Amino acid sequence: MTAEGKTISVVLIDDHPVVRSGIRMLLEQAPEIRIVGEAERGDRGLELIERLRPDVVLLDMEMPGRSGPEVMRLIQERGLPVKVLALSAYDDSEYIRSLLAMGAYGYLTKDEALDTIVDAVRGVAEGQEGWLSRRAAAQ
Amino acid sequence: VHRRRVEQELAELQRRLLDSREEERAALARELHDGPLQLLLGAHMHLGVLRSQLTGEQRDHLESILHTLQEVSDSLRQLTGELRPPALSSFGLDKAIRSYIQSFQRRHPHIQVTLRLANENRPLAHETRIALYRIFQNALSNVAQHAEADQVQVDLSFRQNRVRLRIEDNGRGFQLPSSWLQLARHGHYGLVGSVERAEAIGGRLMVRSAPGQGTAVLVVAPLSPAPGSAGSESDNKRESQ
Amino acid sequence: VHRRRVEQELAELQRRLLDSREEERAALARELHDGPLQLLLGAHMHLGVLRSQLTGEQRDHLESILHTLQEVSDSLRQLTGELRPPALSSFGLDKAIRSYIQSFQRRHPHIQVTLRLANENRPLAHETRIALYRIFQNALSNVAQHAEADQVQVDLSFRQNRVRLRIEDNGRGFQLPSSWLQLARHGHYGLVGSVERAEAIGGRLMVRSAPGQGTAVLVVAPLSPAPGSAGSESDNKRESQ
Ligand SMILES: Nc1ncnc2c1ncn2[C@@H]1O[C@H](COP(=O)(O)OP(=O)(O)OP(=O)(O)O)[C@@H](O)[C@H]1O
Ligand SMILES: Nc1ncnc2c1ncn2[C@@H]1O[C@H](COP(=O)(O)OP(=O)(O)OP(=O)(O)O)[C@@H](O)[C@H]1O
Ligand SMILES: [K+]
Ligand SMILES: [Mg+2]
Ligand SMILES: [Mg+2]
Ligand SMILES: [Mg+2]
Repeated sequence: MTAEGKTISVVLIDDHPVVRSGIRMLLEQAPEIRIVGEAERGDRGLELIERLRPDVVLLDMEMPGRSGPEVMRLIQERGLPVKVLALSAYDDSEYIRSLLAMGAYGYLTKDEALDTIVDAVRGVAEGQEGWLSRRAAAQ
Repeated sequence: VHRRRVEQELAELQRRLLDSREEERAALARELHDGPLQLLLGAHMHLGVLRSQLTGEQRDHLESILHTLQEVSDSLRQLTGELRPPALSSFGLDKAIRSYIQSFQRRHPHIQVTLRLANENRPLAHETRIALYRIFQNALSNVAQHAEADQVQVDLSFRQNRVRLRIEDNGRGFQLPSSWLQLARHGHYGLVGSVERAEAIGGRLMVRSAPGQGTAVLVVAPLSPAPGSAGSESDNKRESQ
Repeated sequence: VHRRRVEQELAELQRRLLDSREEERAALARELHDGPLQLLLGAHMHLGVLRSQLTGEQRDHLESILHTLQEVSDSLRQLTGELRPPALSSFGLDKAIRSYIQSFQRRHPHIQVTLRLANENRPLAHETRIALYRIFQNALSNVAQHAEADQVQVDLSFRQNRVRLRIEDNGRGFQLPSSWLQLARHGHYGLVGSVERAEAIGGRLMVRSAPGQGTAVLVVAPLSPAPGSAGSESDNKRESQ
């Protein structure tokens, strides 16, 4: 629960099952965070966002079919009121910058997610922008 | 006319084989990224959960293992990024060049790289983007390896439906070989490969250098290769230096 | 005469560029092997020690993480193996072929591969070995991908200072294209690349196939490429089928 006792609902979009289960376990440690939906492809993820209206989306950047940046663009185009936290295996600086410019609230590289992901999800849910992992911030 | 057609077909084949090399790199990058790298990152997260349950020495031990795994994913990430620069297809040549310069600067803090980008940004064909990016990468690594320069200027601009990319350093320069084959015979493939790439996108590569005079590599190419053809176009010659 | 020299130079350049492609693969294999793979093995050992100190659920959790990491190193090892031009000693092509067939059999137990080796064994030039090995690899992966065959016959033999390698399957076959360029235009690079490799070592590649008739790939090449030249030699034509 947040200070007001509110749950943070999260949709997780990542094509890789081991990554999804890792993130799930990391987030399960925080009692107020709830993963309400999981998708392994961008299209299905967009459906879930439209249907479930989660507070936060954890969005993988590299997926077959629609890539993370494409999903990000569609979220903006459709005006979906969700806060996007981008997740990626890459820490390419321009990639990160471009994603934030597209309206992402944060960008975490996956191996640093274990230290920051819970805080980042909480922060982003409260509307804080520019959540970057140490590595991404160093760019 | 027949001979000309044969030549054109050969040139196209050449271009497609270069594509296939780039294809192989991309496929390898995908394989590394989607297989080992994701598995590793997943395992890393699971270990993070386990760590939070441990205390004392065991926790410290796991901490240092996590560190090692971090190094593994760093090196896989770097390899993957070299094989298929992530920004290139999603965000364009200028972004990819900028990123590369940043990481180049970290590795070579004593070389000052200045980037001058065109105001306008014109859409480039995928093959053209890749070719220019590889030529650029190759020129910069030549600067690091051979030039003993402390300044590099990179220019990306557009002119009359052509893209121009120029990399110039203030280093020691070198005696230009009488033919590219000379270089290949001695095991130097970088510049030869760049010439080939430039031609494969219907463009042209020019190198200006002399001992003590620095080096400039210039590539000029159409925004997208003319379909079916792959030779350098004759009006490129105007740009020769 | 002048035109012939230009052609020869082009062919040599072509060959050297293929070498550089093989070089790039080898460098990548080395990097994967010496960096990530070694680090990973170290981490794995440390985690093994940690596991022995844990009990219950934590131990099970770590067990499954170790499993994932094992998958990571397996896939890295496999990639490395595919990239590395096999450690082919000058007599070693047959060994490399044999061990590739073994791993192919494990992956495709329903395809029976028979290997027939020459009695005599002649030393081959390094480039020739690599080229033949890649052509062979490519032919086998075509069998797995396209042929729906249940039998493959691989023959390696020597005749009058030439090496012959033949890969024949009893699968569905296909309509041969009117030119290799047709294939490349449609994104198929395997056979085109094999033709190129064969020519680069002064040899020749022939494919026989027809729908319902299986497929045979035959390469014939000199034991070592004639220095400086790289076209197919005219007396290869005798071997055409
Ligand atoms: N910017 C430069 N400054 C000085 N010398 C250069 C520069 N670029 C190239 N050269 C010279 O030209 C040669 C050929 O360069 P090229 O990139 O073709 O091959 P290489 O760098 O030696 O090897 P490879 O690129 O295949 O690893 C170099 O060996 C070097 O002597
Ligand atoms: N052994 C075979 N049996 C049946 N069809 C084959 C065989 N080998 C090749 N082919 C046919 O020839 C085509 C071209 O093969 P090639 O190896 O050049 O390209 P590919 O296998 O389609 O793609 P790539 O090798 O680039 O991944 C194949 O798509 C297939 O239709
Ligand atoms: K993923
Ligand atoms: Mg992914
Ligand atoms: Mg070089
Ligand atoms: Mg194939």
